[in-house]
Amino acid sequence: MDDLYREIILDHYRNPRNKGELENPTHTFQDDNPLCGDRIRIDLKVNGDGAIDQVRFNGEGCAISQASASMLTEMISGKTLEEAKALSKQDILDALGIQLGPVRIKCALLPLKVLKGAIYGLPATFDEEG
Amino acid sequence: MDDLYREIILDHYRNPRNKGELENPTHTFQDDNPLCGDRIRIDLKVNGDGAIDQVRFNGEGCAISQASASMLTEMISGKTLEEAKALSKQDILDALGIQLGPVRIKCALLPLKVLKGAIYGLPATFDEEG
Amino acid sequence: MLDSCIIRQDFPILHQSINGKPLVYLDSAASSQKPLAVIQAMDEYYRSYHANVHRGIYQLSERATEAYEQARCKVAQFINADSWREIVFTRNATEAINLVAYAWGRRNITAKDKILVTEMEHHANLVPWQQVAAETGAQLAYIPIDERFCCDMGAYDALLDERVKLVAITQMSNVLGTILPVREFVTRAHAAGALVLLDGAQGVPHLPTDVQSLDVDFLAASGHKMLGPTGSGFLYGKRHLLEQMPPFLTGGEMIRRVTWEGAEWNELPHKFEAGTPSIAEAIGLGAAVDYLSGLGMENVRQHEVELTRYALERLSQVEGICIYGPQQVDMRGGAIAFNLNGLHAHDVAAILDREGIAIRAGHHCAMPLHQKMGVMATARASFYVYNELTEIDRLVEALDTARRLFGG
Amino acid sequence: MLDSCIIRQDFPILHQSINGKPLVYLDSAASSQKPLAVIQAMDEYYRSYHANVHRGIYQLSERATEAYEQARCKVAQFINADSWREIVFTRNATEAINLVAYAWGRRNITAKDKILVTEMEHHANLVPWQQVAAETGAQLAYIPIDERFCCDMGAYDALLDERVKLVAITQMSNVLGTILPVREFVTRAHAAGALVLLDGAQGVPHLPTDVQSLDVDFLAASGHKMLGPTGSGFLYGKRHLLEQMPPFLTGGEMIRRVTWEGAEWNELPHKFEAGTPSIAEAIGLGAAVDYLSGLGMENVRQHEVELTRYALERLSQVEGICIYGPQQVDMRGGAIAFNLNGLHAHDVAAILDREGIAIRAGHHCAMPLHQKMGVMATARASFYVYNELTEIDRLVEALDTARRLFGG
Ligand SMILES: Cc1ncc(COP(=O)(O)O)c(C=O)c1O
Ligand SMILES: Cc1ncc(COP(=O)(O)O)c(C=O)c1O
Repeated sequence: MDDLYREIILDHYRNPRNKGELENPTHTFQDDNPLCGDRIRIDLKVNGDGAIDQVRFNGEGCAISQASASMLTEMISGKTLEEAKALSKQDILDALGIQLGPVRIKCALLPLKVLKGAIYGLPATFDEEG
Repeated sequence: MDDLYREIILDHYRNPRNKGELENPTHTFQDDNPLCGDRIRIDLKVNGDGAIDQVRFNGEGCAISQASASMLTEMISGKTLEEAKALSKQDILDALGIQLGPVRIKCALLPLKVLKGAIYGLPATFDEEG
Repeated sequence: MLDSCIIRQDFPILHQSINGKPLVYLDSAASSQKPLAVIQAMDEYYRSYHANVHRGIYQLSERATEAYEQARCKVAQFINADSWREIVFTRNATEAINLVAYAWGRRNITAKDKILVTEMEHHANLVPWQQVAAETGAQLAYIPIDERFCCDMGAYDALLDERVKLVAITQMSNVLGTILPVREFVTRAHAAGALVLLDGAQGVPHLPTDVQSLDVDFLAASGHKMLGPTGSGFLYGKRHLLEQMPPFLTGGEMIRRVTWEGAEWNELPHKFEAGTPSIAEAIGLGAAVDYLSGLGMENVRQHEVELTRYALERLSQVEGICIYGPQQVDMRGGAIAFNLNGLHAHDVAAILDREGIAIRAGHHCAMPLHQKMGVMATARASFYVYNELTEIDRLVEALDTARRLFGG
Repeated sequence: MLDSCIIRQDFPILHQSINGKPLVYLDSAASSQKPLAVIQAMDEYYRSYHANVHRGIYQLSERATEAYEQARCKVAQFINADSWREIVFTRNATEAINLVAYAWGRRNITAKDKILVTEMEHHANLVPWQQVAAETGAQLAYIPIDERFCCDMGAYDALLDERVKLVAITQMSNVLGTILPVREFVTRAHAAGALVLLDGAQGVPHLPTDVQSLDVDFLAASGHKMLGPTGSGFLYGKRHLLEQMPPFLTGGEMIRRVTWEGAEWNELPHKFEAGTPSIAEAIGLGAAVDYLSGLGMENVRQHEVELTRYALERLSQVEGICIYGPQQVDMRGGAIAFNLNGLHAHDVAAILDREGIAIRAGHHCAMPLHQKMGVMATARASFYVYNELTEIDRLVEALDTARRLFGG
């Protein structure tokens, strides 16, 4: 019935992929969006070749943020860190495939922000100017 | 040509009555309206019967404030202090006989305010609520 | 109830469709819509007599000054202030509270003092006091709410000792809808020697409000939540308090005299209105107050009681709903916060938007309250004079749709 | 010159008569009139998409948020700010200056520091610094003006030692019309380690203004003097300065997170915008900026240069007139203060009003400057895009009438 909640988004929301935590992650980060209470944690295990062997996300929040996190873990599984670094906001929005207003876009991009935080060890800043 | 500057107002402005100062006034007061720089001083000499024997005003400012002061001195000459106390804002506006906007009304009423200050020894408060 | 058919004709914004469905606007607690009378009052001002106020000796400026000051008198009458001099125009309720926090709070509150607020305060009546407490060393204490979503008056008494300088409370919670027993709060506060600031952002638009009978010392309100324009709000303060306070913002208009060395302040309320004021906004607020007075605030309240009664009844039948706030309509206003089991409030709001229904979702600027309730966010529907019972039916249907979509 | 015939069609207020004479509005330095584009942008907002901004998950709110933030981008571009994050919406220039005085001044200025202002500052850029000086013990010093009504730059150099923390100057005097050499002020101030706050209330509406090339640290401006609505103004601040500053007003919107113990602030510029913002006002200001950009600020300036040149020429022939301000049009804007020998400025303004001509009379919120010039009040005519040469003829005629009335 609804573009915003396409079946694929509902599916990722209801059946999140790679949900949980890793025992000894090589990279981990967590952040939230206090405006709506979305919270995402991402753990990575990167092997000697710089490839992402394992990825898990955990968290709570709205369907958009949770589906976005679930989809993101699928996108980066087996990729190298360099490939993961190259992921852009637009890549995420394309994967979601929906139009989002200014509030919901923050939900959608929170997982990517957390991923970049895990990789760089710092919170990423998404300045909407860039 | 102009209600605001009726001939009588221009006359009082050009030829102010009772302008100057008294040597040993029994009552004196001075105040100003910093918004426009109008400044009025009034000196009274009140005799044993409580009547105003002599009155002088001094000051500078716009035609309205100066004419109002000049007319006021004529109104109170020879009157008793009690009669002077009884003068109201409306009495002054009636004497001027013109319609005044919110800014100019302060000019028109400054001399009365100073007179009351002289009589009571205190600045009068004209609360527009009253 | 009010005849919302007639009232709705005055609100052009309501006659539109969102996603092909007639708009149902249920977010008046965030900001109300504006009747034509308000929109036109401002339009006329700009088209025929805009000029800066107070110092102009020409007719446009005199007309503008008169309209601006008349609006102040209307507001004073609306809340039954003793004098128009007790009304200071501000941008919103937040600025009004900050004015008190800066010009009264930081001057009168010291490290040995206490400030009391309730657990249900909006950030606007919370963060400024946290800041005053942090800067002065005073203690900020919270009057707890009980399981009925009301203030625990026993706990209030226990907190209210002679160290308390200020009790800052909301007239009506923007989340729970709870109406506070303001007169009771004031009597006890005054007996303990404390002043009371009332956050009327939600109360003034929806309840008959009489500052003299409530005997509050300060009242803050938002014009834009009571049919007035954005950028309008006001502070009421008892005259002797406002007289004693130093100015807050300084500059033109608020002075009597300036020299190289310093300045003397203007009389009330101009002392607190620095610079060119929000003239069109005040005029618009005056028109809003006229509109509300025309309806009668008792009728406004009764209309919302009926809407709220019906909404609580209908909503309580929605599967998996949890409603936060008092059940009895006489203890509450028409802001109803809720969650649907397993659904995030954002998702609920987004689905409702698809159905043309505008509600709010989030923490509603009351994060500590949400923390206490153990949720990160709630959905909130809120009502005003233009809402009608059928809109509540639309809300309930759409919630069922949302439940089905996410449940399935 | 601009084609004022065409421009005037956009300003409905100008098509009226005062006392049977066509209105001549010569008080734009106090507040400008508004074009239809501005009036209609606000009207449309209220009629079709008013809602509170930033947190709404429904279409009205999303549209309102987008329009509000777009207006911010327009303002940023208009003054060539590096980023929209450097623009904080305020009620007026006065509030913008006070924001800096509270959130930067009171935190960074101490008893051993100095603040410099010019002798021609408006109270808005004077009284806040007197207050900071009084509260911190800092010294406030005045950069004198010379007999040409310009700043004495040698005296500025002499005052500018390493104790100076802030130089607060106007871009253009609202009394004298004098345009200050801002870039020169900034270079010297920065060399001495001081920041510069520019009061652009008169400059931004009338001169092309580029904050990056001027390199000012803060810029305050009034929306309502640049064709925008009342209740609109803004502060520009360099990003690193705004980042370092604590918030000013606190409450909703400006926080990231609130707990029982305290709060974290939102990112720029929201950190400085507490509570529901002036949404319609920002949208109106955005439309005003579009209008001015459409004309081209170079053309606006050129139009006013021509008006000013003609006005100075014509006025200087009026018997007994004294004009306060520079003679050369390239050193000044279109605010012309004057007195007629033996007439109080109030009387002049009142006579002119009878002729349908709106000018201002008084101290124009610059009492110390008037004291220095040895007068209590001046009359002031000021121009904007909708004024035309024939209106100056009307002004001159009416001044002759006034002279005759009082002279005779
Ligand atoms: C209870 C309460 N207090 C204060 C405010 C702040 O109002 P404003 O945003 O107009 O400053 C609000 C509105 O959100 C409110 O609901
Ligand atoms: C030079 C100058 N600075 C500041 C102001 C204050 O502007 P506002 O009244 O919009 O705060 C004015 C306007 O009167 C002005 O002319």
